[in-house]
Amino acid sequence: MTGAQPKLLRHETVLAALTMIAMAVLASLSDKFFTADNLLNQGRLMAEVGLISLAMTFVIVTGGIDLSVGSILGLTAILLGVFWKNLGLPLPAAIVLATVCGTFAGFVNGLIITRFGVPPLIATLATLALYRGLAEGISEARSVRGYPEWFFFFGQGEVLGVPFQLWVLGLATAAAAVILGLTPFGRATYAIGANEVAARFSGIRVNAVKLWIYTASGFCAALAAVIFVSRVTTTRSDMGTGLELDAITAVVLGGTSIFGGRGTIIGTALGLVLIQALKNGLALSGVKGDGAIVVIGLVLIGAILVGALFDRNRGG
Amino acid sequence: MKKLTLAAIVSLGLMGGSALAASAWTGGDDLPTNPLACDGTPAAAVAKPFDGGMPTNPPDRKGKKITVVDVPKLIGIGYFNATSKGIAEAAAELGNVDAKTDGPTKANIDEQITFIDNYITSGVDGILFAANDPVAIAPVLKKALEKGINVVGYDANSTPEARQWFVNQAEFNGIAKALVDNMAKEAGEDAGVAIVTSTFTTPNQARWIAEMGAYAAQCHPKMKWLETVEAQEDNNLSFNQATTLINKYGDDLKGIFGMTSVATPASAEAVTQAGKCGKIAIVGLATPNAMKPYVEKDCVKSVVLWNPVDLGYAAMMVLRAVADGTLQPGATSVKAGKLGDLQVINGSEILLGSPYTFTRENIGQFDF
Amino acid sequence: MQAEQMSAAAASDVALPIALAGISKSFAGIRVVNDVSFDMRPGEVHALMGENGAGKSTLIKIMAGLHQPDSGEIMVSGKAVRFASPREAHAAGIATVHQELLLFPELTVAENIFIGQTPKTALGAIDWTAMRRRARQLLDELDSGDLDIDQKVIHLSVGNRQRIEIARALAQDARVLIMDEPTAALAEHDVQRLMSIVRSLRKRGVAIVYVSHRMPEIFALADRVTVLRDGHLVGTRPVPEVDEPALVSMMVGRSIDRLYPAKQGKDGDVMLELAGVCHRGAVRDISFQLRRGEILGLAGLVGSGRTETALTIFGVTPATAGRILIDGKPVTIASPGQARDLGIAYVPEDRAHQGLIRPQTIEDNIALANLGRLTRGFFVDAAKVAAEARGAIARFGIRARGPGQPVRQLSGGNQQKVVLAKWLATNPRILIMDEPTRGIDVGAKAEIHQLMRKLAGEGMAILMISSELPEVLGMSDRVLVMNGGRIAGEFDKAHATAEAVGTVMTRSYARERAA
Amino acid sequence: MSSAALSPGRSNLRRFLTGYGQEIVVLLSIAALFAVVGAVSPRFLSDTNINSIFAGNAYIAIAAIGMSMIIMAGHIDVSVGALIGVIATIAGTLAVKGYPVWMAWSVPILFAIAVNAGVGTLVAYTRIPSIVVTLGMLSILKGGLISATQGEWITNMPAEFMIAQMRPFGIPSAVWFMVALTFIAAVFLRYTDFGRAVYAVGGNMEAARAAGINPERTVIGVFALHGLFAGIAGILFATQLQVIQSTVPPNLELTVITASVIGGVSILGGAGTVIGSTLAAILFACIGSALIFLNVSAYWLRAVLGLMILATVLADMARRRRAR
Repeated sequence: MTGAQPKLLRHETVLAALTMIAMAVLASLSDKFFTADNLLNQGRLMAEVGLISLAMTFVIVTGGIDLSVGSILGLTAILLGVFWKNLGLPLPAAIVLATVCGTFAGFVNGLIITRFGVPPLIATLATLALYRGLAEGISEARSVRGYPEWFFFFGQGEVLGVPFQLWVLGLATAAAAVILGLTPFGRATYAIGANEVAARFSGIRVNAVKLWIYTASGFCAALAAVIFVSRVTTTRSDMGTGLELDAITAVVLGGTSIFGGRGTIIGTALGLVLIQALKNGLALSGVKGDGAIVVIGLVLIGAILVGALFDRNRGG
Repeated sequence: MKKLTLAAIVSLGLMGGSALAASAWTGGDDLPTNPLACDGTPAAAVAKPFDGGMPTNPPDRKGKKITVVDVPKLIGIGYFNATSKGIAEAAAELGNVDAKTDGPTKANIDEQITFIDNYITSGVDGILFAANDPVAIAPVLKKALEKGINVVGYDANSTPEARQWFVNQAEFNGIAKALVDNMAKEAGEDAGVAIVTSTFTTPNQARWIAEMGAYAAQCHPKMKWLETVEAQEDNNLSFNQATTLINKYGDDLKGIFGMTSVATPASAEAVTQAGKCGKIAIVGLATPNAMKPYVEKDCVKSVVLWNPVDLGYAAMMVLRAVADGTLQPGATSVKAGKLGDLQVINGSEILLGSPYTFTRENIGQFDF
Repeated sequence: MQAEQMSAAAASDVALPIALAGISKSFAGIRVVNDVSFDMRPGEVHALMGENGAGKSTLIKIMAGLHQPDSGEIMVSGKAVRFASPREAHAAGIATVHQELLLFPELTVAENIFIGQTPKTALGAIDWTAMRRRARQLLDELDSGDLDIDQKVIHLSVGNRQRIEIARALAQDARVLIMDEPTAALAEHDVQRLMSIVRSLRKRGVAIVYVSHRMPEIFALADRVTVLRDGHLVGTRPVPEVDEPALVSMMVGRSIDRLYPAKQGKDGDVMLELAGVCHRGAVRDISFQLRRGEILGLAGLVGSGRTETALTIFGVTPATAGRILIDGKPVTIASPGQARDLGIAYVPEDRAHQGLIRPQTIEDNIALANLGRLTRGFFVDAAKVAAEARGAIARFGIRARGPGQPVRQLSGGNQQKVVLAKWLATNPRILIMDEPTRGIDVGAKAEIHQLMRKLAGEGMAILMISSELPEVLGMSDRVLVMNGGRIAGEFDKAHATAEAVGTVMTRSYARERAA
Repeated sequence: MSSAALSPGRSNLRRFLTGYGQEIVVLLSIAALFAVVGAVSPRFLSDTNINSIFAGNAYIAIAAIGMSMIIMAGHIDVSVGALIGVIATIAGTLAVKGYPVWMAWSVPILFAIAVNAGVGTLVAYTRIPSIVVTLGMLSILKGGLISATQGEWITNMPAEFMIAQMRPFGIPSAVWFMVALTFIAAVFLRYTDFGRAVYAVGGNMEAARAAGINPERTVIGVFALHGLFAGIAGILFATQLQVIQSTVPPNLELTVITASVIGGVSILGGAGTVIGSTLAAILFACIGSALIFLNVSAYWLRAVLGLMILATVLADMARRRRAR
């Protein structure tokens, strides 16, 4: 990897510079932006998308995509509520069981993709509808509320002055970066994305790796669901709608190639931070939400364009 | 082809199975209902102590210029355009308020929370909101109160302790009574009726539907509830759903309730295009501008709604009163500019008035 | 050095279908083609030879209009031209049969032949009836009446695809046909068929640029031969005036004396044994033994079950019946990972697709099959990976900037060495090599042959699959011939002659095709 | 490679079945749906209901035609829903402001063509994956639309503007458009060089270049054409009802992409037909309507829909596996 690394990191360098510039501009536009309070709070808000983006990076590096994560989040949230309220399970058991179910939903995605050979885009397009439908059907549109106070710690609590979920996100990011960058599993992930057949012929257990990754994607979505429910103190079947596009945007902005084989967790983290900073900073500077959406669209195209031009100038 | 046939059989079987499990009455929530009396005698008002929240150490804002942000459920629909207009109107009238509206482009609890959070950080003096979910929005509103920000809700409430006051456009049971009474009048006591709503998770709509069921059971027991369909806040989907209902039930369908300002005009359009004007009654909540063509063609006889411009106006006035300290817990009424005195109910709610019924005669006078 | 050639070209300029004079071309500052002159006479087969990287590909791409020369002149029928695009080259009557067979898998045979120049009706719409009729006609002329013109190309074999490319060139009324290594991916039978097609084209007056590494074909087909080395023209000679050693030394700049190294040492114990192994219909009841230190050749036509047998041993398509024994002990092999852990290595036939992750670096590729060994704790040990790659570069003589160079930038021979290095790093005891020297120039080919012999001498058991009969006969200690998914014959070194092996390979060809 | 596939003497029927497998599957599903639902509830088969199923969803089918071409060419467009919203708003605004009706129809279509040609240029020449460009475009169009309109509804459009509500020969004009455009697109793709170039570029870009096709121009052309179809879809969408919402129709892009894919367009490019995508759009519309007719609990509606999509996909996969 040593040889390829400078090349892989080139996009990340551009992105880091861009993020820095954006931060500086936003800080100059609003004195409320660059305060510890605000930044920590933004960390709290981006934890759910962040967790999902981490797993999404793996998925996209293998050349796949997972559109069902938002629906898995919704399904897990609903199950958490139903297990606790309707089945009367103790809350910790309900949390664990719901997380297991969400993880299983990801596992099913993986099975459809590896066993039946359905292209990931189509498989998860179908489960996007299916899982959301299950959430709606199981909940019958009823919200579950009234969770005990201790449960809110996951979404609203702080440890050493830093929001709890930011610790989770930080640890998960570090773990994901290490797994993707430094372990045999990470190597296998890149190899599958760059050339699946050659990876299989090299003794990589391609289907097993993919199954793990889609399962992990389900797990991350489930984890995000628990944090989300704890943060907003209620469960609804429409939770997490559209989250998949946010996560994909962050990953792609982070330089991961949508064709697979290329991408880093650092890039994804930078992509996440840049998007969140833009949303927040622009709002604080008095730009309305719809304006911020336009800016994010322009930044996405612009950043990838700049990265592509850099690549072109280097390679003959 | 074998597997295909199998897949087809499985899916159809599944559809059949779900069909058996279907219940006719859907869409309401499971909270207790409180139907009004059939003849409209107001229920005895139960005096309730103030149950709203209070900001922590708010600065003295009396008479000073304040910045206010209005975060509705979503932006880009006629209804919240109208409330936003009312807020701007009130702000202009007061002269010492700097108000703007900003919010998510879809009715999404998470995005709404993020918007409010950002405005807390940017340091506004007051927040007006219409909640996508009463519970989900509570933590961030409490945070606003802790930062000394005045918080007033309108249209869709949060849990009481998370805001100071809530401007209630009309009580759920009042709306339900108006809708069901109008339907019974137009379509007949034993009419078969269907409902087009946004989603089953939208709290206000779910509440109204529950109250309508309860009220009809009590006062119009012969009314047949055929079906409730979801149509998001989407014009074309609402139209398609309403059309399907018309085709499905044929002459058994005598009336359609539109539960949102999107569903009602789309349902009216469906009835018009199906050539069923006068055969199928449309009763629902809607803004007058969207309904004018149908009311003028006499396809729709009555549209129920409070005046959303007034609702926004009142919310702004209440917020100013709270900031100035003129509205204190325990008050029984509040002065709201051109609307006069508004009554305090349920401890910390301010009632805009009874719902308004637009008809062919008066609809021309409204423009929102 | 080619003065007389040049003057001859100048004299009959007008008649020449294409003549290149003093062509140079650089990429990113590196001169790939340097002052090369080259011409074609009508109805001749002109072989273009040179090691990989000698500039052959660039030269033919210039003729085909895919690249524009930096300097020099292209004359078509005596007129100076400049091709801005392949379309203009087509219009000038120059067609190419590409090595990578540029076809559209989801389109039909007929459409693949005519795409870009479809027959039109009076209304300007594509005339499918005429197109299918003419496609039928063209294929019949190519003695390929067995091809279904409405078949999607995705279902066709390499040999059939190539005939479609040739038909496409004919459809363009090409007067110059460039064939880039047309036999590299063909089985022996298809090679014969191709050569007869080339001869018939020559009779029709088509000038054929024939790029190939295979000496027998050159001597059987070509009228003249041009050799390039390092972007320079070494010379153009009439074929009757040169012999194989002369051509080889023109290409590599030195002489290579022994193409096939002799066996060293003796065979040892049985290492791999197959007993009645089957995989669906492709591999039927295969039984054989492979000994330590032995190179066992597996001959047969493409589709005869050779590669399929290798894939079954390697666990890509696990056996559906029969037993596989290693060191006499029965084993189950359900995945390539298991095969690797049992000491089996497989160098696949399709390097770009199955052998390498081309965008990744040399060290990444080598590490991929050895991740279990190259770790410290849970992590990949970057130092070990780099050391491993450096060792391989030195040991196999891989010409590269360093372990961090992406393999797609390497030449075919060096890429093949990376694949070999990857698998030898797993310390295999059984090495399966599928077309080990396909598309590799003479120099690298000899190096790989030497290496195979050396590995066998060290006690490795090697199973070699090859479509090149000389290679099979030259390298193998024993030859198995496959036909229709079965082993149809076995020859020891002494009895393995081209005639004997060839007969068994093609014996029941008609039956196989019907299957 | 099945033996039958190689034998030159195989029947035309078999060739037809393998060539149009997915289209036939979808068609059979529609037929099965009509048979079953019609048996349960005869009103489902009434001409008014069939008319409304087709008319109400024609714009999705038309957008799916363009999307199919994009996917065949090896690309994708996730911004089509937003584009349709923008087109509808521009058209409605022009109509209300009193511009002639032909302008209110054509200007937004030209706008859509221009926008998509721009996207196509970016995709073709910078080699940025189309999903990235259109993901960005989605944000820009969506945010831009709301900024410009603030969600103000458009009402009181002149009657002659409402093209989707016209009923030549008793059949809604949207249905005419759907049928005609599908037919034209199918003929165009089959009988013109550009149409074949779309398949060629999607199937093998380098081969296309070598065959004298200009892949960049083809990609730009396909995007522009997609803009044309999206534009027409947008006009029908705008004129279906008396109100234009001036927002982005939710999830429209997913519906359109799903229709293309279920209709047999290979997500890998190079294969598929527009007839398939139109049939798939009709199938979805039928399912949506049938679920109401079958009294499927509205809560479970989406789950059933998801399951049916999954069943179709798995059946297709099984069919392809057998064909191999």
